[in-house]
Amino acid sequence: MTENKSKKETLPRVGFYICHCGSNIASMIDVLEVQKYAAALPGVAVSREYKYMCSDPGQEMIAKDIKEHKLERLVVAACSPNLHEETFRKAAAKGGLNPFFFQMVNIREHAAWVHEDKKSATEKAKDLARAAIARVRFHKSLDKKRVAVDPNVLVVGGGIAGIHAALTLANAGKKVTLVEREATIGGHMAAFDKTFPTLDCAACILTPKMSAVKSHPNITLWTYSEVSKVEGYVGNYKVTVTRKPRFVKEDLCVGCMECIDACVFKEPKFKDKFNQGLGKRKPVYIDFPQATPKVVLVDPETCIQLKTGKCKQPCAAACDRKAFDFNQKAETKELQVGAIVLSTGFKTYDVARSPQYGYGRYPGVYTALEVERLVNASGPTSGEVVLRDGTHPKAVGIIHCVGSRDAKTNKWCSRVCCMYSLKLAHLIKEHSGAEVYNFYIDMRAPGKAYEEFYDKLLGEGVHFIRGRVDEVTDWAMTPEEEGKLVLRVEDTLAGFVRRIPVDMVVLSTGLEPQPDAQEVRRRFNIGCGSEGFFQERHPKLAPVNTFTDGIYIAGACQAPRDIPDTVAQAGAAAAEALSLIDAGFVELEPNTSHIVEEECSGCKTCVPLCPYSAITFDEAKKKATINEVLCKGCGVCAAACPSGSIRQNLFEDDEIFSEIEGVLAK
Amino acid sequence: MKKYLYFPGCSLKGSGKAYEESFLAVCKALGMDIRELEDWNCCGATAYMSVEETKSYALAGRNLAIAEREDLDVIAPCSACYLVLNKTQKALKENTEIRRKVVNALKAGGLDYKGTVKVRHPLDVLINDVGLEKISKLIKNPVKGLKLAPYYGCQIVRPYATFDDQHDPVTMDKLMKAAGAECVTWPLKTRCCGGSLTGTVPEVGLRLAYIILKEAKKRGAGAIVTLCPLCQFNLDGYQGKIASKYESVDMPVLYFTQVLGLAMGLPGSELGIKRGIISAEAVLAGGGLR
Amino acid sequence: MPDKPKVAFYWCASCGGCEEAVVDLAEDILKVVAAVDIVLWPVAMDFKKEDVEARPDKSIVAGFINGAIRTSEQEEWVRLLRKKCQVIVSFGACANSGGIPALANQFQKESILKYVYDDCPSIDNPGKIRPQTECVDEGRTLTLPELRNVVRSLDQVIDVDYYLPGCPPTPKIIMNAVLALLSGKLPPKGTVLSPEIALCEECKRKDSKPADLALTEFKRPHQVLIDPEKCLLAQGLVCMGPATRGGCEALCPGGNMPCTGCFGPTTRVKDQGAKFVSSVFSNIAPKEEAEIDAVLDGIPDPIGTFYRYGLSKSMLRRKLN
Amino acid sequence: MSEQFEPKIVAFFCNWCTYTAADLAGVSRLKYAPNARVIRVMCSGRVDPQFVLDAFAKGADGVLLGGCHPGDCHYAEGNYKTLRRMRMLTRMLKDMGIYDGRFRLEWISGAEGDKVKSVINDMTKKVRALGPLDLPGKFKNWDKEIEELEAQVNKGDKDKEAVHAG
Repeated sequence: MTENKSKKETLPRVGFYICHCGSNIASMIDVLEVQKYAAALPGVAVSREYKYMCSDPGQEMIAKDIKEHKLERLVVAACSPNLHEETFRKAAAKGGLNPFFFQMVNIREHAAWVHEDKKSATEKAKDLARAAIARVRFHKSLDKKRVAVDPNVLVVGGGIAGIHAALTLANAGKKVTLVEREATIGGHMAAFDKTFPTLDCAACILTPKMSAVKSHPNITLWTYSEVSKVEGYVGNYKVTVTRKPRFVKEDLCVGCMECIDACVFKEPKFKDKFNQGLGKRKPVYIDFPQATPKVVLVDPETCIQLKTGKCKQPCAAACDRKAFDFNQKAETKELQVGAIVLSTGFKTYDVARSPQYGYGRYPGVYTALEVERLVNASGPTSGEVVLRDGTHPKAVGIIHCVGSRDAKTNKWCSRVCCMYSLKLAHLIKEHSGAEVYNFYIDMRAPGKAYEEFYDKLLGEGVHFIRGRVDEVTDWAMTPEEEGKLVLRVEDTLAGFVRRIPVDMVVLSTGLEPQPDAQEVRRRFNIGCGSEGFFQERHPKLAPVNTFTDGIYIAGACQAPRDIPDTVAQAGAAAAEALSLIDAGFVELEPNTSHIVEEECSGCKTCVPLCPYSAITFDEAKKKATINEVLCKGCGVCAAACPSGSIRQNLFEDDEIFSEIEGVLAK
Repeated sequence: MKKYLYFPGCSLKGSGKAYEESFLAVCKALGMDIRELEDWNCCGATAYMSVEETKSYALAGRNLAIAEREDLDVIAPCSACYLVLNKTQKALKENTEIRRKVVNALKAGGLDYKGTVKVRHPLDVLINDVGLEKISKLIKNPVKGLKLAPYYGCQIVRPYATFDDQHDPVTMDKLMKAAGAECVTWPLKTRCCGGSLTGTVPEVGLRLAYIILKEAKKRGAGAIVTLCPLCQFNLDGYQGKIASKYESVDMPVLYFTQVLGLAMGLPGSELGIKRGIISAEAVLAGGGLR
Repeated sequence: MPDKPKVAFYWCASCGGCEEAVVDLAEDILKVVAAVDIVLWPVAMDFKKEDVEARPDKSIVAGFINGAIRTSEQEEWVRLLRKKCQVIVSFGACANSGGIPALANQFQKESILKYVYDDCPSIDNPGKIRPQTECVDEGRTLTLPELRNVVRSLDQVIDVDYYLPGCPPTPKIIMNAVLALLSGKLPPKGTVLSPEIALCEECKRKDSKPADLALTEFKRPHQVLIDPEKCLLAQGLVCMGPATRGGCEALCPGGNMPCTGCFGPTTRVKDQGAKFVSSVFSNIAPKEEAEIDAVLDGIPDPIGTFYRYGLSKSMLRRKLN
Repeated sequence: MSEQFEPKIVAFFCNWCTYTAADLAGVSRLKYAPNARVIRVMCSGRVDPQFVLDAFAKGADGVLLGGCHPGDCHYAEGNYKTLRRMRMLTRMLKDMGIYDGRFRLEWISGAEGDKVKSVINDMTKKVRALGPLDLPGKFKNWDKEIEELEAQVNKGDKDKEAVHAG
């Protein structure tokens, strides 16, 4: 009936621009042919090609044309809109055209780069151009909505990344809430003894930052807590945090630890997580002396009072500040923040997946993290390298790439193992004087002063054997091997199989995403890469941004990463958050939906479809309405409205129908 | 209770007779409904594969085809049979070309094969179908004081580790502990016993067998317990030669089914205890048995 | 006295209900008859084709044509009327969008003929004789119209000026149309002479519709005792109301029957069935494919349900083969 | 050279997962068939079944709809709405003679550039095997049956005009 009526009306004047992108596009698409083709399409007033449309001269050309040729619409065929849509909208605005009278055609990522036949790639480019030109006619003049940004920030994860990000933001005068799942901040770094390659003591450089967090007036520190819910949108997030009960009042405890001495368990009896189970703790405990906050907690799994309710509670008695509260319950808190920094860290590879290395079967086999505690002055052995059987190792073998660079387990290089293996080699030698053998595939020491550190160890007489260890066994073939752990390995430099007898084996485990990375990313509505680490918005140009505005990532939750890089990234994430906050407002894409009141029959179909409760039913008018600030522009309601009474800006039916016709019409 | 078909293969009818006797006796004692596969033929063993691939698959495939008519799981106690039948099963599933040829060959013999048969090992069935709980209940006569070195050999965990760990298998250990025995921990559970090399390149084969025996002894085992007729044959049968070439080890090599049978109170005579070349009498007596 | 404006009524593939609708104008029809000169109305008066052909072109003010177009004869007639009439009004669902006859677009012509003349249990046709478009009998050539393979809406054959929706159109909207014509106050060409708002707007059950239907099953009217007050969709019945143009004042829901969509979609919607599917099924309860399918099974004949009156004007027009 | 049929596939990709995956495929220089024409929507939930029908009616041989994996929708649940609608649409298409393979719904996350490649290649191959759908052509053919008569009538008019002229 009224179909395609608009076609017969006089068409708005379209300017079409196609980009060579150097040779990126031009090498696979006949740019001139497309430019000529577009020139002949109805409504096209100007059609040009240019080497780099995104360059200043390119944008200038557009702005100039808009004025001179009275262009009413703009189409640019170049790269992905995810990259340069904003650029060309600005160019349009410069020329005095509403930026939304613009449509971008992706002929680089979606054509030039993925096809091998120039002819068909060019045809595709024509089709896409034709569709955009057909569609842009229906575009309307739109404005971006501005919404204020809440200046407060949430940092999730209190490892070195979270600590650094929180301090950076707090020092800039922002109110920061730092949420940490464990009872103390510090993360993995707090468990380390020294840090490579400088060998400065981890505690010495970390603890000042930890206490700075605790004492900073702008930082609220919530440990033993987890984010359970995130609502809202960039600049205006509502976050729900669950605080697990410590059974000790945080504000009253001063960390004197007299309760620990008083506990009915005279001796520490339970595996102590912080020391990787090498040490023992009591039901009432504190992870380590510098734990922050320095507040004890009670473990409900092992505390007699909490398990049976029948305990004399000497701990509580010993506390003159009456900090104990065995009835403490988990509490939920709500926060309003404008930006969120995720620095949830990593998990080390589970060595049970590599049974050939005998972990759990041979007491002499350790994971790298265990050894970190073993060589640590404040560790269970006070830094003395003592094996589980009480003996001191004379020879130690360090196996690199356990759970890294391996088709059977994890394909990726964990990036830190070579360096921390060198560090451990040095420390073990230093602490025990043992012979140390490193079994590596390739030695990767690409950081500042890293290669030099490797040299230094070569000088120290640490042995390096290039080859992936096949198995660790206690089967002795020779008298020398008796009572030893034997590492069987092909020495790929010497070209034969060797058996190296040692007393201690260290498995340099790789880094993996946190086991709950998937739930976490869903909670924060961001993506994960195929290996399970958080997905950055762009691998090179937006490494700490995510696809959800206002949510940034830092540290090893994004990929395996060492301390210097992690801290640098945390700074970057903080800076991104600051630039968002200090702008004071965000401009929201105007691709929201709206209901044409006089067309709405009030059938309510759309109301339950909106995940953001942006659609409400006006009982007085008996019609539905959309709150365009809450609307995030998915368009589900527009697709569902049975009487076609909902329009989504930039994705109106006419626009999409004409785009469909456009790609197909020949 | 589930029904099974039993594929003996040549060994259990010959050198591994004791394995068959003890295996069937144990099944009987456990009340398992198990029946020998009718008209079965040689599995082709591991050697044939490398000579005549397709034919070897057809040879083994015939057994699968016969089994499929009954639609029951097949238990293959011999490691070689177990491996070959599984390999064939896999090849027929994944390689359409081979399946076409083999099925044609079978058709010529009035048979067909869809690929539904499951080939299983006694350990798998005892642990996962019967269950340790039930077995423990039937242990009338635990073999206290018997210290065993459980030896699995290469074929049931390589290349397919379907029911146990490839590097450190434990199912047999569990059964032996249930039987009241003590198990030494040792790293050679799946190391090569010498296989056919004992016959072809004795200097190598004997050495490999010797390594196993010696290590078991060193770890204080009174006997090796195994599940593979060839391993049993190598380790038990060549001890004389080994004694003359290296040293006398004098280590009885039993089948796990024998130990299980004894623990369940079955008479040694039904379990072929006496068939071993190195007599187990002494150790078993030490274990307070018979 | 100047002669009264001439009007013509014609019917194509239709049930006669639209003719009834005209009669249903009751005493109003007298006004109409008084105001106009009816020059063609096969159901009521005896005019022949020659009579119409004899009239000068455009001499008839308005032609009201109901029924879908599926034979050559209907095409001849409507083309003729197009010539003789100033204004052609597509009258009723069948003319507008094919209506019930258009459900035949789910079948090939041959399969229909085969059933009707060979297979139908009530047929006695041993010679398997089929009607011929032309046969010679005693030297005289007899002809029959050709049955087309595609059932068409009126506007798929001739140019149409206005549309009166409904199966049949209600007296009220007919009267409004006639008065508009007589008064000469005509809306733009192509207008559908009925409100542009969906039926829910005028449905008495509207307020009883919950926002979130989250349906777990669909029922058919004969399977349930229908609550006379409550929204029919909320009762798990397929009510096309939300995707159907209003104007009938929700007659069917008023009569305790779900809307089946005879007024067609609003002008903003191109394909009534697809749009209805988009709306109702977005919101059914299950998330797993199997569970979703179980709910969909409650609708054994989707095409017949969602395109009951509109298959000719659906985007796909007919079953491919 | 032999002219093999090149199907036209219209692909509706959601901005956050599948469109991004297609960008990733590009950045990774994966090579795939040039038959798909991508139309970007913010969420697969924006895709109205009318769009799919229209694409076929306007000449598409296949229609591909790409969204985030269930549970991963950038808009929480949009893809479930898509799934439900499209399950029904698929049934309707079948009833109208457009069979499986011509319309396809795929979940492709932003990290699955390789899946964009494999899906488009696979669909191109399968639709090529199905042959052209060409609804526009079919519509023309269907209407041939009424053209003859139309021509006669028009001719009739011409004759008259001639007479008047004479």
